[in-house]
Amino acid sequence: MRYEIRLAGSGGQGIALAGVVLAEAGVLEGHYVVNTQNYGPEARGGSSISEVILGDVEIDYPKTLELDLLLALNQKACDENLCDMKPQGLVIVDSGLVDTALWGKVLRVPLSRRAQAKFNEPRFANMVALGTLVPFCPWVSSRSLSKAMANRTPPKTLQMNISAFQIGLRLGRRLRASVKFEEIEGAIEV
Amino acid sequence: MRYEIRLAGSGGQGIALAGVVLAEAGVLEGHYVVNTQNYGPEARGGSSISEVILGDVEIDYPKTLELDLLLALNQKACDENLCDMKPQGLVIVDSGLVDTALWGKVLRVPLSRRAQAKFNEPRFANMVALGTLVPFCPWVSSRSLSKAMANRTPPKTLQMNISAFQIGLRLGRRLRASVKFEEIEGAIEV
Amino acid sequence: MTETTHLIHSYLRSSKRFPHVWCPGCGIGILMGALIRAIDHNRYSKDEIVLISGIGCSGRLPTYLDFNTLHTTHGRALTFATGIKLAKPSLKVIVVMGDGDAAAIGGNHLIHAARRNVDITAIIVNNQIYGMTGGQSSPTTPLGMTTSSSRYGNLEPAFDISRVVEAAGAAFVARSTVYHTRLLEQLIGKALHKRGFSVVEVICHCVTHVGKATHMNSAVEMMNWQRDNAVSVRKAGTLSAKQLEGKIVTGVLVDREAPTFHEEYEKLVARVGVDDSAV
Amino acid sequence: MTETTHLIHSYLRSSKRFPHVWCPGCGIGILMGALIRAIDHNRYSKDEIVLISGIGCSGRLPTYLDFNTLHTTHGRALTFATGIKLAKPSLKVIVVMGDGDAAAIGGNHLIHAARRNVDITAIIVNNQIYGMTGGQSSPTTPLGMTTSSSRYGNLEPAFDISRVVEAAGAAFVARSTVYHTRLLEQLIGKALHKRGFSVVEVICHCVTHVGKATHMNSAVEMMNWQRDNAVSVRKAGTLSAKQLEGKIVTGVLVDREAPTFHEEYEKLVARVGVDDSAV
Amino acid sequence: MKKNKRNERLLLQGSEACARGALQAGCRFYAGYPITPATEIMEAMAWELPRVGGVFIQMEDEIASLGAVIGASLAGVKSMTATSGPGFSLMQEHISFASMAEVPCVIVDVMRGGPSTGLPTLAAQGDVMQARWGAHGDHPVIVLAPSSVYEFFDLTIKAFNLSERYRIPVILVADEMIAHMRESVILPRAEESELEERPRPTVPPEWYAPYKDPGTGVPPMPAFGEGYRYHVTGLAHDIRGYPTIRRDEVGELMARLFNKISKDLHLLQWFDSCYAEDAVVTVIAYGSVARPALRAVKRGREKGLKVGLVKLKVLWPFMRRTVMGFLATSTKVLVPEMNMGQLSREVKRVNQGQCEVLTLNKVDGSMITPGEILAKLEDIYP
Amino acid sequence: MKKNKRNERLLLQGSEACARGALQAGCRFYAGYPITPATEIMEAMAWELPRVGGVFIQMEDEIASLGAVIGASLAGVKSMTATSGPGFSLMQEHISFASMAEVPCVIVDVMRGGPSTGLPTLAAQGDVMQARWGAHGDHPVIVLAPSSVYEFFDLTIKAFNLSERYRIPVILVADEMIAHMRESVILPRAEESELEERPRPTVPPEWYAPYKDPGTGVPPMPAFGEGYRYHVTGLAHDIRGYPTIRRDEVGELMARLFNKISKDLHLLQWFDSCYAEDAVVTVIAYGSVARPALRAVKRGREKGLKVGLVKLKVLWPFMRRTVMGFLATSTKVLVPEMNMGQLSREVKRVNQGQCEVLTLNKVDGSMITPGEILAKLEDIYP
Amino acid sequence: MKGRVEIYEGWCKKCGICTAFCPQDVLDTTGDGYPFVRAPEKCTGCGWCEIRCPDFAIVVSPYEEEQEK
Amino acid sequence: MKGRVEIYEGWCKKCGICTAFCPQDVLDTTGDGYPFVRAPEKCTGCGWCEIRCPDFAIVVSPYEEEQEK
Ligand SMILES: Cc1ncc(C[n+]2csc(CCOP(=O)(O)OP(=O)(O)O)c2C)c(N)n1
Ligand SMILES: Cc1ncc(C[n+]2csc(CCOP(=O)(O)OP(=O)(O)O)c2C)c(N)n1
Ligand code: SF4
Ligand code: SF4
Ligand code: SF4
Ligand code: SF4
Ligand code: SF4
Ligand code: SF4
Ligand SMILES: [Mg+2]
Ligand SMILES: [Mg+2]
Repeated sequence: MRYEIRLAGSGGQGIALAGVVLAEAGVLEGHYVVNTQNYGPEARGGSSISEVILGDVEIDYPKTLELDLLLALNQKACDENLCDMKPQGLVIVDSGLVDTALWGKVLRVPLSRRAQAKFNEPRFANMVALGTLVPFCPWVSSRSLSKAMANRTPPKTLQMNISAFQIGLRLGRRLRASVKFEEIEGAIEV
Repeated sequence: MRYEIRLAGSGGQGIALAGVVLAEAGVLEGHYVVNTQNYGPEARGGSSISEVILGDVEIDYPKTLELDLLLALNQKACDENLCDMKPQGLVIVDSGLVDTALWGKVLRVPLSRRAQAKFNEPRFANMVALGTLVPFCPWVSSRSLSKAMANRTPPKTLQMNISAFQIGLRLGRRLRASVKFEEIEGAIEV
Repeated sequence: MTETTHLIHSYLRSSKRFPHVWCPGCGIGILMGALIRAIDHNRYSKDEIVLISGIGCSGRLPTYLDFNTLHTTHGRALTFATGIKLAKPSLKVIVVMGDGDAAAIGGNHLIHAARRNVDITAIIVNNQIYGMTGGQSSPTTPLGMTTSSSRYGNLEPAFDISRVVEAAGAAFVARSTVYHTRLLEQLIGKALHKRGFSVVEVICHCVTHVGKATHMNSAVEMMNWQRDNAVSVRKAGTLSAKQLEGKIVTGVLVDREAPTFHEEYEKLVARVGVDDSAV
Repeated sequence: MTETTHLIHSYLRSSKRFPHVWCPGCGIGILMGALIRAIDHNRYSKDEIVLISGIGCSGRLPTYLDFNTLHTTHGRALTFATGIKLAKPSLKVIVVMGDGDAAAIGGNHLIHAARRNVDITAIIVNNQIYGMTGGQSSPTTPLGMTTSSSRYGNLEPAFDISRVVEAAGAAFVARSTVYHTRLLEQLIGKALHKRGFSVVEVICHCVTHVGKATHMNSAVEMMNWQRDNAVSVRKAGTLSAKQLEGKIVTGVLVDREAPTFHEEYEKLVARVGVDDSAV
Repeated sequence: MKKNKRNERLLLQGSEACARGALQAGCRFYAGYPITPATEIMEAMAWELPRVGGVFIQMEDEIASLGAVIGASLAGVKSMTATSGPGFSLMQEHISFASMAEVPCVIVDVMRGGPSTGLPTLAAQGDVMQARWGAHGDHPVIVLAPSSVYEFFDLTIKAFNLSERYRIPVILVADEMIAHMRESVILPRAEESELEERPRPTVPPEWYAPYKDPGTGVPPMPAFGEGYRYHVTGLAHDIRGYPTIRRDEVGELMARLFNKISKDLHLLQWFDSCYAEDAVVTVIAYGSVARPALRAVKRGREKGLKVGLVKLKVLWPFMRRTVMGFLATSTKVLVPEMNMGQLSREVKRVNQGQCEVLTLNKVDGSMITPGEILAKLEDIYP
Repeated sequence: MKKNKRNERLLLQGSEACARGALQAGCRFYAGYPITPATEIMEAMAWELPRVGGVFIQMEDEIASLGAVIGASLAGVKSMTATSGPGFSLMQEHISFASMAEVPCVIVDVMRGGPSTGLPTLAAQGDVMQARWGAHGDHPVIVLAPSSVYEFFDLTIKAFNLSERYRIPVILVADEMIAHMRESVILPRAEESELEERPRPTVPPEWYAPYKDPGTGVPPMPAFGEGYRYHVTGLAHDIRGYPTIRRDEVGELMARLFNKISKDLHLLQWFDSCYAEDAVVTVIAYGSVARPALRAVKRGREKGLKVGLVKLKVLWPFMRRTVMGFLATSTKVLVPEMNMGQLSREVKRVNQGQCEVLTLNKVDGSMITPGEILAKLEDIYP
Repeated sequence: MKGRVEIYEGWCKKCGICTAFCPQDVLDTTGDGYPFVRAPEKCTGCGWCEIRCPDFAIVVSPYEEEQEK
Repeated sequence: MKGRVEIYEGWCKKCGICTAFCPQDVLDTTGDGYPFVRAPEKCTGCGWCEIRCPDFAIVVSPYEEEQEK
C-alpha cells in the first residue's frame, strides 16, 4: 500500500516545511516514508512542490505516480498538478487563492484567510492546511503531526504553527463530518 | 635498411646536441631519421643518451634495437651500453675517459684530450666525436654534418664546433685508413 | 517613461523575462542599474562590450543585458576575460564576480589579472556571503557572523579585497556600497575609463542570507547600515585605524598609470614583425 | 667534523644518496642548511616536524631531510599543510615552495592561508623562474628578462610576494637572500617561532636558468648581485621609492599578533563541547 | 549528533545520512567548498564535527579541500569531502595523488545534470565514468553508489572502511535525488557498525619501509608525528618512498597498486537482486534509477513477464563476476541510466555477446519513471 | 616560422611539429602553463605567435590557460593549449564548459607516466580514458592520437578543423615519446592544407538564435563584437542561450550535442593498417606503441605468421566500425598499451565475443618493444 | 512638485527601498506591500527612488515636462 | 689561524662559492675546479664557507679544539 501526497504552491508559502512535517508524522506513525521537494531557481518565488509518499512496505519509486491527495496553495499549482491525480484522489485548495479546480473531489478551504485572520500574515496557511488534511488522510494523525511539528519547526514559531494547525484541524473535522465522502462530486467549500 | 647509433655520456658532455646534429645530417642526406634522447633528472649531471636511427625506409620502432655504432664518452656509458651492440657493431670511446671496453671492434680516440688541447675545455669532445665517426658511418658525410652543425648549433660556438669536428674528422680518417675493418678485434687506439 | 528608465530598458534584453531572478530588495539589481548607466555614459556601443560573469547570484547579471555576454565557471571569469581581451583588444571587457567567485575560488586569477594589468574592469559584488548556494561564509564574511556553514560563528578573518588587489598591482581600485548609488555609478564610470586592470568593490546586501544572519530583516535596514558605516576616502584619511574599524571606506582607493599587458604585447608584435606570409 | 656540519648531517637522511640533485652552486642547498640550523636552534624534535613541499626544484628539498616529509602537487602544498596542522595541531608544519609553486599556480592557497592565519611556516624559494621545467618565466621574473617562455623579454610585471601576503593577512613576513645566510637562518628561526602564518621569502639564485638569462654565469656572480642589491628594512626606511627600485629589502617586514585558526577552532570545540559519546 | 537508538525510525535527508555515516565511521575531518546539491553534507559536518572534537574547515576551493583532506589523513585522521560535478572535476589531480601516495580518504560526488554548470538542482548519473577515469594516469579507485537514504549512510561507512583497508581514495557517487530526498530509516547503533582502520606498522621506525608490500599489497601506514619519519610523494617511488625511475621499482609499485584491489575483487561484489534468478530480461541499475527499475520489475512480474533486477552498489571496480553471472541466465539486459550510457558500456564489455544489452537513457533532468522502464521491458521482451 | 618548402625534408621534434601544425591550421592564440613533457609546445608557440601577429600568454595555471583559450575562441580566434597529466586533470572543468557552450578549441595532452606526478619524463598512455571521461557530466569530445612526428603535425591541423566544424573541444593525446622525439618529415605547404572554419551566421543579428540547430547539429557562431550579441553559459540553455530547466529544451540540447558528432561517425574512422586484411591475429595500437607493433607484425609475417596491424588515429569517439570490421576476420586481437589496459576495454566492448581480445601492458616508463609484441603474438598465435 | 513617480507593479517586488530612502518622504506602502505616491506634491524629482530600485519598477519623470506635453 | 677547513670532494660540485666569499681569502681553486685551502694561516674559523656551501661539502672546525685532541 502506498499513499501519495503532493503539496504545491509558490516559494515562501512554506511548502517544503509542510512536506517535511508531514513526512516526519508518517515516520512517527511507523510508516515507510519518502519526501522529496523541488530545488532550484523556482524556489525563489517560483513554484514550489513537495511530495510525501507513505507506505506499509518499503517505497521503491520515490516520486509520486498517482496522487491520493493534492494540496494546492494557488491557482497555478492547482492547474499544473491536477493531471497527476489518481481517479478517486482528493484535492484540497486554498479557497482564497484558487478560483477553479476542475476535479471531482475538491475541498475548498480558506487556508490563508484563516491564517491572516489569526496571525495577521498568511504564511501560516501551510500549517492550517496540514490540520485540514488530517481527517482525510488515514496515514497520519493529529498527534503524530503535532509531534512532528515540534520536532521540525523552529521553537520560536512552534506555538503559532500549532495553533494554525489546530485551526485547520477543526476546519477539516467539520468538513469530514459534513460530507459523505462517496458523494463528493465537484467542490465542497467551507 | 636501418642503421642505429647511440651516443652515451653524462650530462654536460653535449650528447643531446651531437645527436641532433647527427640526425640533421642524416636528414640532409635524404634518409629517414629518428632521434631520441633521455630526459629527466639524470640530465643534470647524470647519464645522458641520445639515439639516432637512420633508414632508407620509414623507421618503425623509434628506439634502437641493436647498435651499429656506439659512442661512449665515459666508462659508465661504455659499460652500460655494450650489451645493446649488434655483433659486428663498432664502438668508439673517448680514450681519456674510458679505460676498458670489452668489445670486439673498439676505436679508442682521445676526444676530450684533443678538445681540451685545442679549446682549453673538454666540452667540444662531442663534435670531435662526430668528426671521428664520419669515416666509419656510411650514412652521413662530412659535408652533411658540417651543414647540420651550421643549422643546429648556436652561431657563437659554430666556429669552434666546426674546428673540433675537423679535428675529429682527421683522426677518424687516419684511423679508417690504418685499420682493415674486418680485422679489428679488440681495441684500436689513436 | 523618463530618460533614466528608458535608458535602462534600452539595455535590457527584450527576450528575457522580468522581473529578474534576484530576491526582493537584493542589491545586485541596484548595481545592474548603475553599471548600465555608467556604460551608457561612457558611450560604449553595445557591440563592443563583453560582459562576463562567474557563477553565483551576481553571475546571473549578464544574462539580462544586451551585450556580448558570457556566464563562465565559478571563479574563473577573469581567465576567459583575459583571453577575450587579448584576442580582440578592441572589445571593452567587463567582469562581474561575487565575493566567493572573485576572492575564494577565483582569488588567484584576480591577483594575476591585477599583476599583468590586463585591460579589464572587474566589478566585485561583495555581499559577504555565498548567496547562490544558500548562504555559506565567504572570504569576506565578517568574523563571528553565523552562516549556514558557520552556525557557531565564522572563525576566519575577512579579506580586504581592495587591499589585496592593490598589493597585487591593480591600476585602479575603488569601493562603494549600493546605497551610494550615484557614487557607485561614478566609480564604475571611472573604472571603465581607466587603461589597465580596474576593480570596483561593491558592498552589496544579500537580504536573504546576510539579512537573516545579521538580524537585519530587510533591504532597507541593510542599506541603512551601509549608509551609516561608509566613510569616504578623504574622511578616512583623518581617522585613526581604531576609528576605521568596521567602516567601509568608499571612493577611489588606487589610481596609477602602468602599461597594460596588451599594449606591451602589441609593441612586441610590432618589434618582431608581423610576418603572416610566413605561415 | 665540526658541530655545524655534524648537526646538518644528523638531519640528512642517511638512506638518501648525496650530493643532492640540485645544480652546482644552486642556492636551494644553502637554504636547506639554514633551515636545518634554524629548526635545530628552535629545538624541535624531528618527529614533530612535518616538512612539506610542492613541485619544483625546491620541491625536492624535503626528500633529503629526516622529518615527516611530504612532496605534494604543484602549487597545493599549503592545502595539505592546512589539513595536517588542523588534524594534529601538535605538529610543527613547515612548507617549502618555489615562486611558481607559491605565487603562480598556488597563489590562492597562499593568500588564504595568510588570511586564515593557519599556524604554518611557509618558505618561498624565490628564484624568479620555473627551475624544474627548464626556465620559464614565473610571476616573480623581472620585467624584460628573457626566459625560455619569454625569449623576447618578459612582458609581465612581477609580484612583490611579501606585499601580497602581507595584504592578505600574514602574521609574519620576512625576506632574505641566500647570500645573507645567517640572516636567513635567523629569520627562518623567527618565523618558526611565530604563532600564526609566517612567510619567509628567500631570494635564491637559479644558476642554470636565471644565470643564463641574466648573463651571470656563476653562482658567485649571482650571489654578488644579491649582496649588492639587498637593503635592510631599517635602511630601506630612509630611502625613497626611486632609490629602492630594483632593491631587495631584507629583514622582518611584518610581525603582528592575531589569533590562529586552530586556536579559534579549539575554543569553538571547547564551547560546543566534545561529546564523543554521542557518536 | 544524537545517538542512534535501537530500532528508532527516523526521517533523514540523504545528505544527513551521509554525514551521520561518516561520523559513525570515525571521520573527524571534513574540508569542503559549497556546491549544490552537495552543500547539505558540508553543512551537516560543519555542525556536527566540532561537537565530537573533529575538525571542519571550508576551504577556498575544491582543490584545496581535497588537499586538506589528504593532509589530515596523513596526520592519522579519517577524512572526507563532498562536492558535485564542477568541483569533482577540480579534484581529479588530487585523487590521482591520493591513489599514488595511497592515502585513505572518502570523496562524495553528488551528481547533478551536466556537463558544465548544467542543471545544478536536478539529478543525473553523468559522472559515473569520470569517477573511474577522471584523474590522469593509471590508478585504481573504488566507487560506490547508494540508492536510498539508508544506503547512503551504510555505504559511507563502508567507503571509509574500504579506504582504510586498501589505502585508497573511495568515491561515493550519489545522485541529487538520493542526497536531497528524505526517507524513513532505522540506523544501526554505533556498536553495531563494523569499522576498519588502516594497517599500522608493527616494526620499529628503523625497520619501517613505507611502501613495501607486507604480503597483502597494503603497506602499514603510521600517522605523521608517530615517530615513523617517512617520505610521501606523488612521484613514482621505491619501497622507501623515495622518487625512482627504475623500471623494476616502478613496475612493482604499479603492480602492487592494482593488485591490492584486484586480488580482492570477490569481496567487492555488492548488489541486491530481485527476481533475477530466473529472469529472461534482467535490468541492471544503480543509484536512484534502481528504484523505478524495482517498481517496473515488480509490475512486470505482475504482468507475467520474467524480468528481474540487479542493483549494483559497487560501480568500480566493475562487478564483472556478478554481472556475468546474471547475464548467463538472461537473453536480454536493460541498463537504464540518467546519462547517455555509461555503465551500460561496461555491461557490454563483460557481456561479450552472451546476450543483447539494451539501454534506456535520459539526460533532461527528470527521473526515469517505472512506466518508462516497464514499457521498454515489454517492448524488448522476447 | 619558416615556410614549408615543397618536398623539403626536415628534422623536427614532435612538439615543434605540433606547434607548426597549429600555426598552419590558423591558430593565433595560445595560453598555457609549463609542464614536462609538453613545455616545448608552449615554448615554440611563445616564439612563433608574436611573429605572425598572434597572441601567446603564459597563465597562472592550467585552469586559467584553458579559460583564456575558450575566451579567445569566443572572440573569434582559433586557440589552443598543451599540458600533461596533472595539468590535464585541472583542465577538466573547462573541457566540460567548452563542450556545453560549444566553443571550438584544441587541447594537447602529452602523456607521461602516472598517476600523480608519476614519471614526468617518461612516456605513457595513461590518460586515454581520461581524455574521454575526465570531465563531469555527459558530453562528447573528440580525441586524436599521433604516432609520429608527421602525424603530430597533421593531426593538429585536423584537430583544429574538427573543433571548428563541430564546435567542440578536440583533444590530442600524444605520448612523451612522440612529443620529444625528432624525426624526418616532409610538411605540406600552407596551401596544401585544407582548413575548416566554424560555421558563421548568415542571418542578421535580430534573427540569430545562437543554439538553434540549423540542420547540421552545429549552430553558426559569430565572434564577440561582430554585432551578434548573444549569451553563452555553461548552464543548460535554450536555443537563445538562456538558462533553462525545461525538460524538452534540455533534452533537445543534449541530443543535439551528441548527435552532431554521432551522425558523422563514418567520417571519423581514421586509421592505418598493415597486413590486416587477412590477419588471423590483429594488433590494434595507437600512439608510439603502434611503431613497435608495426615492426613486430612485419617480423611476424617474415616468420610466416598471419598477423596484421590496425593503427587508430581517432581514439574517441571509438572507431567501432573500423575495429569491428577487422575483428570480423580475426580470431584473436592483441591490444598493446603503455597503461593497464584502457582502449583494450573498448575493443572488448565492441567485440562482443567475436574473437579473443588480449592485452599487453606496460606501465614502468619504458617502451613496449617489438620483441615483446612479437613474443606475445607467437605465444597466442592459434 | 517637480517629479512624477510611477510604479510598475508587474516588476515591483515590494522591497520597500524606494519608500524608505525617498529624501522627501513622498512614498508610502499599501496594505499589500506595494509602494504608492502618498505626497506627490513633495517630490523634487531627485530620482533616488528610481536608481535605487533593484527591479527597475519605479520611474520618475520631470513634472514640468509632463505638463508641456 | 683559528679554523681548520676540510673539503669533501665527493659532495663538492665545484661551484666556487666557498672560495669567492671567504672574507679572508683563505681558499683557492685547483685546476680541476675543486676548492683547496691556500692560506690556512689566515682562516678565522668564521664558518661562512661552511654555511654557504650548497652541498655541505666543506667543514670548518675550530683550530684550537683540533689541537687539544
Ligand atoms: C567549481 C564550483 N564550485 C562550487 C560551485 C557552487 N557555487 C555556485 S555559486 C557559488 C558561490 C556564490 O557566492 P558568490 O561568488 O559570493 O556569489 P553570490 O551568489 O554571493 O553573488 C558556489 C560555491 C560551482 N558552481 N562551481
Ligand atoms: C599541475 C601542474 N602543472 C605544472 C607542473 C609542471 N611543473 C613542475 S615544477 C614547475 C614550476 C617550478 O617552478 P617553481 O615553483 O618556481 O620551483 P623551482 O623549480 O623554481 O624551484 C612546473 C610548472 C606540474 N608538476 N603540475
Ligand atoms: S540570495 Fe542574496 S545575493 Fe542572492 S539574489 Fe537573494 S538577496 Fe541577492
Ligand atoms: S635549475 Fe636552477 S633552481 Fe633548479 S637546481 Fe638548477 S640552479 Fe637550482
Ligand atoms: S524622485 Fe526623489 S523625491 Fe521624488 S519620490 Fe523619488 S526619491 Fe522621492
Ligand atoms: S524599490 Fe522597486 S521593487 Fe522595491 S518596493 Fe520600490 S518599486 Fe518595488
Ligand atoms: S672559515 Fe671563514 S675564514 Fe676560514 S676559510 Fe671559511 S670563510 Fe674563510
Ligand atoms: S661551496 Fe661547496 S660545492 Fe661549492 S666549491 Fe665550495 S665546497 Fe664545493
Ligand atoms: Mg557573494
Ligand atoms: Mg622558482
